[in-house]
Amino acid sequence: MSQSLPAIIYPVAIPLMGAFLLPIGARRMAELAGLFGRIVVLLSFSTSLALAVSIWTAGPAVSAMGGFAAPLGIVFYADRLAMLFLLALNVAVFLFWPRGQGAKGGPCTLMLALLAGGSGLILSGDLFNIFVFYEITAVASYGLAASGRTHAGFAAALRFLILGSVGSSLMLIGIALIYARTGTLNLADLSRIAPHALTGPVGLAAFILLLAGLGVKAELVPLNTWVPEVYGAAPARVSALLAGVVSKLAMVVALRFVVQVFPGDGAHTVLLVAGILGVLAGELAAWRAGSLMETFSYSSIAQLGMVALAFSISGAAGIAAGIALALHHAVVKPAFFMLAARWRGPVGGLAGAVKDSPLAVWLFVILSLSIIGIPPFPGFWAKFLFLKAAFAAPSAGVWIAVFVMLAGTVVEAAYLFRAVLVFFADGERGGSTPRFAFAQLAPALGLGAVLLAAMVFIAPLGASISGMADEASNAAAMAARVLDRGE
Amino acid sequence: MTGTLLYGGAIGLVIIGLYAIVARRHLMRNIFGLAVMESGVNLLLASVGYRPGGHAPILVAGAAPGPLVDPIPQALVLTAIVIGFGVLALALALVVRVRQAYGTLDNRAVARRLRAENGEARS
Amino acid sequence: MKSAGGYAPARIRGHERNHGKTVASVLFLGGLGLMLFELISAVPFGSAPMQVGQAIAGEAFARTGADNIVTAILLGYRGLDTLGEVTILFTAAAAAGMVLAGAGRGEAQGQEAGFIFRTAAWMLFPFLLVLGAYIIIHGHLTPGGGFQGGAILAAAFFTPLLASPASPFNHRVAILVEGFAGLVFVVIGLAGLAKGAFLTQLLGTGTPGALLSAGSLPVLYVAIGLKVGSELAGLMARVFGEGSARS
Amino acid sequence: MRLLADIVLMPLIAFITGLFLVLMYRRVRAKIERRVGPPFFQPVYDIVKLFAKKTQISHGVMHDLSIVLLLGGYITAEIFLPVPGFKGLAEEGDLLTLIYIMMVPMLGLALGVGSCANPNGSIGISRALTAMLAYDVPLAVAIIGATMTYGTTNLVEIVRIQQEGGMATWGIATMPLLAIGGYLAVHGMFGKEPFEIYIAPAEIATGPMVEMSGKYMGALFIMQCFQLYTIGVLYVTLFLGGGENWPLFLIKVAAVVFISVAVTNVYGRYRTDKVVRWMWKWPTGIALLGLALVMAK
Amino acid sequence: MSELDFLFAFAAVLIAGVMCCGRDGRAGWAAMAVYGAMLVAVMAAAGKVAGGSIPSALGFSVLGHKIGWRMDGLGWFFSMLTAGAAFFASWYAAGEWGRAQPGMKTQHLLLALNVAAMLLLVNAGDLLSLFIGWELVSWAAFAMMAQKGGPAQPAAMRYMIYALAGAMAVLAGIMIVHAVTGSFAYKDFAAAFGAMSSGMKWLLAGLFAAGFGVKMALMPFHLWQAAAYSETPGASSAFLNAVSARMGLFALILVLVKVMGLSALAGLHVPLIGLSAKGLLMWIAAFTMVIPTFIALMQTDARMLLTWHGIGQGGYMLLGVLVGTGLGTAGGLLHVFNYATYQMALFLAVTAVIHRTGTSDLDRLGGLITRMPWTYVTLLMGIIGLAGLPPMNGFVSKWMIYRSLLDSGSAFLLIFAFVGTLGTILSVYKLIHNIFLGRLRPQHEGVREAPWSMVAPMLALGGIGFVTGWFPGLALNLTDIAQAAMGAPELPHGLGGVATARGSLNMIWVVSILLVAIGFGAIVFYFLGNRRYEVNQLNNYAGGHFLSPQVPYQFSHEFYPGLARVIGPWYRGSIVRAEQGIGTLLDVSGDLWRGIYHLAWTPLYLLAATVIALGWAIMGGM
Repeated sequence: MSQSLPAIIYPVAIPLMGAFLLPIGARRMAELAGLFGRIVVLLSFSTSLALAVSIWTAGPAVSAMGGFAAPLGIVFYADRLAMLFLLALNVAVFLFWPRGQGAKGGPCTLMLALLAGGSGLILSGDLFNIFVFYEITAVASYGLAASGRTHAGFAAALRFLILGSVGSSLMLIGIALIYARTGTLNLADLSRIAPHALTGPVGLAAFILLLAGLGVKAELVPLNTWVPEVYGAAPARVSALLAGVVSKLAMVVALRFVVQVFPGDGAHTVLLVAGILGVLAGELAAWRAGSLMETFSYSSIAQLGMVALAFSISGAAGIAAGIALALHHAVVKPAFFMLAARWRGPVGGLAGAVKDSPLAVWLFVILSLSIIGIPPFPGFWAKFLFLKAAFAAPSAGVWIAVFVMLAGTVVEAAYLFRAVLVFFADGERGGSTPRFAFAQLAPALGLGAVLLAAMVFIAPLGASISGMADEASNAAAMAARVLDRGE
Repeated sequence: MTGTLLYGGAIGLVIIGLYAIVARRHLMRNIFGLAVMESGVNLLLASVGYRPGGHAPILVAGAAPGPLVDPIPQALVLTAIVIGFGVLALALALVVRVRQAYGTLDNRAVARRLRAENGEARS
Repeated sequence: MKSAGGYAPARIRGHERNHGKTVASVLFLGGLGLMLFELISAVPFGSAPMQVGQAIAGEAFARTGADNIVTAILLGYRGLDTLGEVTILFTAAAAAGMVLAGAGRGEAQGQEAGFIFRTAAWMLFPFLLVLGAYIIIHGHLTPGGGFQGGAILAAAFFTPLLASPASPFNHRVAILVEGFAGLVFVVIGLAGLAKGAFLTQLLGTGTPGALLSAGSLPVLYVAIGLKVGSELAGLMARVFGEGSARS
Repeated sequence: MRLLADIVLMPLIAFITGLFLVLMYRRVRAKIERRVGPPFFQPVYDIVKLFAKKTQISHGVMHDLSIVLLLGGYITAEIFLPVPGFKGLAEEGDLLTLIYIMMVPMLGLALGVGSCANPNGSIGISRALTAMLAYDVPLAVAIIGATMTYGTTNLVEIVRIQQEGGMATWGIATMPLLAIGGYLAVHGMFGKEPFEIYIAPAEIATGPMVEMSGKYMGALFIMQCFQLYTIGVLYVTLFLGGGENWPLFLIKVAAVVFISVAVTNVYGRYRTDKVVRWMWKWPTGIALLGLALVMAK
Repeated sequence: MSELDFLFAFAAVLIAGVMCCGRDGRAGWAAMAVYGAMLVAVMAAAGKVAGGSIPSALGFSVLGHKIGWRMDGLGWFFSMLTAGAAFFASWYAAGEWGRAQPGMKTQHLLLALNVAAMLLLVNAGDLLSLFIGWELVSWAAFAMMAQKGGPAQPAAMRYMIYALAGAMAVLAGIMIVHAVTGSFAYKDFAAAFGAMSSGMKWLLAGLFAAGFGVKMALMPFHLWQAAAYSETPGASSAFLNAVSARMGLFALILVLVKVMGLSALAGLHVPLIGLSAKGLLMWIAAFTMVIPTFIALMQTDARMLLTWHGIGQGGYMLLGVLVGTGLGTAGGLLHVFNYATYQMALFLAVTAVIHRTGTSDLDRLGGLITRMPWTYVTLLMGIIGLAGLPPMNGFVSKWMIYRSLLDSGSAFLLIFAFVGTLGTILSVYKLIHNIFLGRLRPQHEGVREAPWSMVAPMLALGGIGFVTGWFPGLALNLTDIAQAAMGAPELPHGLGGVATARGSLNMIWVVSILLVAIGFGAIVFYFLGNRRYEVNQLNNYAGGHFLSPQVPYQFSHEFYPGLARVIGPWYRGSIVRAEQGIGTLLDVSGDLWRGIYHLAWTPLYLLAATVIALGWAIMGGM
């Protein structure tokens, strides 16, 4: 059962209008830009919430743009998975709205553009349209990376741009290949044609090219060399947003491609290899990282490697695990980044931080315990789902994946608690570590509260995630919803 | 013959562009490489829609002059070109700022300065 | 190292080029080229299945009334792509503006162009305007459209700047036009909601071949043309570093 | 009632036999050194003289308690050691218990010497414990081998098994290698010449006995009697078929001690690590070989 | 609200209580009272748990899996141990020692957390709650070890890495079981284990043995325990030593013995050497008995010596349990109980010495018997128990383990056990000699006996050791309950000990006769001969050598020189080097990966990756 919901365009349209209007307003009242931006985000969030409620009740929404039926025009397809990440994006953008000196016109416009691009990316059901929205997100994130206006920010943004553009061009070649083979761009249509057109090496090559494009934002191994530079140079709020949510969107889009267009196990193997390399690279590099910020950059690579591993397991269980891991990382990592923003410099210099800012240190401990996966915390249940999915369909690759993931967790626990022990070390020169103003700590504390709430309501959360995963893994049903609308 | 020419040419452009990005250390050459690469990709995308003996997809007062070429790739190419342009403009702006900040456009030196500034202690 | 030419590229110590890297990149690129060629030629040239393309070519005129099917696709069937594309341009412009804001005078003021170019610039201005406007307005009939026309408009505004860098370029107006044009596009799209879905074509399809055919498509194209024109002009002016002080 | 008699008589018999063994030991040594040797009651005279000394120097409560622990330990050991006619408590505690009870006096002595705060004493005890580690390994192998063949650790049962078939079923007959390895270990336990490093008068002024004088020294003499008797009887019980009747039993115990004494007088003194290396090479090797044979069956 | 819920309630109330008002003086005594109440509650539950098990209200279902807690005999036994150990630790900490400590509130809190975590672990109802309890115990122990800062932190970090690696192995094992049987209940796992392929059995047995073995510091994973446990503050480290390492044993017993069954393990054969999985584990236990004991011999710090012995004694327990006969299992479990009593007494005594003299370095102590007699008595009773000599309870459980090894005909394992015991005797004598015997150091002249609040718990523990040594039947009744729950064969035993056809032990007679004999010895010694004349400790005869009161020389450094010369070369520390090898491997590969992110120009790697992937795809790599 699905519904036609034209209003599904609002999450994209509202921020877009806001983005267009903001520069006009910003010229006269610079500080108003921040406020106006937040109002637009709130508006977008509330509409998305309303849409989500209707989708939760009445099933996935399909909306053909311009009234042109599915295979011809562009279609928006929103199921519960898409709405979940849409809401997460809205919350993250609101939570990490630029503050202080960065809140002039430029970054706010880019933030709204990012929100519009991200929403479009997650909702769109058309291959080229996904590319366009992906490009919007990419350009917005290049701009935001440079929004710190520091020398390092510009250099990092430029290198990020070049890497991203190369990825995008490869993706475009991939789309050209797919269009050459199938003649259509609609995902649902593709999922019907793919079994006999895209199963050969050409299909797999197309997927690899697509993944090369998406991989840049989704921080897959060979493509994420920009991560430490950009997260180090960009303002912490931007890094939190990029690492926390935007990378997940790219991963979910990759999931859409895998589920709908490339269900063969060639694509799953590619994701598996990328995931394994990601976890390895992330954990080992983080082990040798100098400052906290660098550690978390590598750690986010590792976590996304784990999400890729989860998605590489075909079937609903793998997707459920992937969603759980992605959602958990989206809550924990931004908080880590906000903490790392204040605790810059090598970890050694933070001895005795527990005396200066006990709240921040205890939050750090709770977040570390959850990301490692200690039972009462939601992180454990995410890993639990992954292991359950992995062992349900054991193959040689999956065994390696499980080993790498578990070994990665041990390394992760090692470097996180190496830092915790430094915090608790009785630094004789107390008061030397930077203190936290409440405003800086507020988003991190908010995310911590969300984590604890998730810990308490783990049962209903788990049920809804697995429901989402079943719905998202059924390619044939999706195609039927989109194509056989009978208009 | 024209097919190999077109496809070969498009992919040649992509390769040249990539070579400029990958093998050269001067940032401006990298950005030019980017532009060349994107043009190559666009050419590839456009040439996918070719039909032997097809006419341009412009109707004359509603009537098609003959078998039409596939119009969709052309639409896609138009969008891709503008996207390429937007990214290029941003790249140029960033290059100007990097040039002012570091006084050089050698990406190796920029990378080293960037790492130093990011405060990554070489642990 | 300061050369008079403003942005002359600083000398890169090219001599100690990393030969290992060059060989590696050449090898990989050769491999990539061969593989891509083999992949793309899996579908022989010209015989790609024109499944959706054929369907659209057949019914485009009937449904949108636009002679130029590419415009029908651009603004009708795949209108959202175009909106996305315009947003990218807008975002890139905003980002560039932010990046370059406060870049200050930077290098020396570009010196005056030659006498012939200076006088010709002002003469060209009206012709470029007319040509740009024509291409935008006839977007749905003849090849071309909002983007191509907008580029010409931008050139129209930018050539006098090239001729005499000192001449003022009013950024505020550019941003104003940019914002409102974008807004028009989105508002028309939302208006379409009333008739079914986002970006449905309004104002019927009109008489085939006439200037006012294809309903709301030309309006959209005018909006795009203005937006692209103002954005490109503002962007190039800013990159050129001339009028950035006042933006 | 029978048990009360055993508890009183067995230590007494052990003490008296021990005196004879000490006398025999000193007489044999004298004969080998071509001198007459002490009179018959010399061991008794020594003990009485030491107890009658006027000044009994003590180094603290633990010094006294160690002597008490020493005597108590050996008396308990005797009660668990079946001899012809007297069964004592052998049924209640088996061979393993006996071995560990024999370690109690050794620990008591060590604590006493330690509390004398004399470094020579401490060095002596350190060497004594190292020597114990050395000879206990082959002893353990021998005992394990023996219990494996007999199938039980109940000493009374072991004696009965060995006496069933006369000489042929003696431990030494059924397990020659284990018996030899065991004997070499037992020789180390006696603490005489080649393995006497922990008394070494020249280097550490008689080691543990350096602070012992008067009745402390007397108690050590008594310990020596008990020690010779207990070890001899243990070996006899395990490998020489135990005592059918008293005269034969005494002859066997005397034989065991005699051979060891005879060998002792010929050797000088091994260094501590030499003791350990020798003990862990030859006796352990032989015993392990024997054990392998036993396990093979 | 079953007894188990009372137990959990007590633990929770305690944590809350210490959290809010842990600062004032009386908190220590209040904590002690609560632990006492817990102990009583557990003892009261003995009747109910003997037959079946006590369900608990605590339990929730998440992601479709029901998680619950249940106390059976085995859980009851280990809960009793935990409560008892916590009682004595808090009694010790409540006194003057606690007041002298800097962060006492945190210590009380961490002790309470550890107890709560252990209760959750030992009363787990299914594999998932077992894992949850397991993780909580590891992290609570980590917090307890790292609280003192300074050298404790690297030791705690090393522990955490080992513990987490073990936990991950356990998690993998649990998930494999879930994949095969579809549920986490023990009985499903037990039922399905028989039908599994031998490869799968080996994998599961290996994962669980390794995972739980890490906590028990079995041979290859033993490097972390000595440093970690000795760096913890006094009372908590006594608690950790007595009980925390035994959680590993509990889990091993639960999974390997109770669920998988020893017969199944015996069925699995190592291809080359004719050893079965059970045999392999027994040999690991044997090596864990001997090698750590001889490492302990060479230690110069009292706490390190004792913790190394803790690892060694773990080997005895596991060996006893693995023998599988009624006698062996009872011996193993009794050894757990005995070990807890004497190890805790020893550690509290050493802490008292540290409290008074400030150091636990054996080369800087000596002659304290004159200053701290009661601590000496406790240490004496402790080392007699640790060495396994008759009057104390240590001897009973060791005798039972030897007896069971003899019955099962494994002679060479018995030789290892004997050598382990001999090594223990040597090293415990070194401990008591270097601290209490020998010459008193000048700086320790003013040392006074430890305060009564510290001596009382020590003596009580020593007393328990003596009483259960004299009447082992009391302790054997406790282990019977655990044995029944474990499914091991029943052991007929009287109050005095065990009477089997092939050799019996009646400790009542043995200890009584020993006491009578000592009485007789005392009569002989005190009444025959003249009165004793006590001399100052330093007035010694040295045969005219260097010795004089002005030049005190305590023979303590390198206490067994002869032995050291023989076994010295064996201490190559090959396992330590293996551990360091893994460490450097991690660092090198870390630098390698980090290097990639520090390259000047990275698109080349993107290109390379894409080309390789395309090549693989085109080569038909479906």
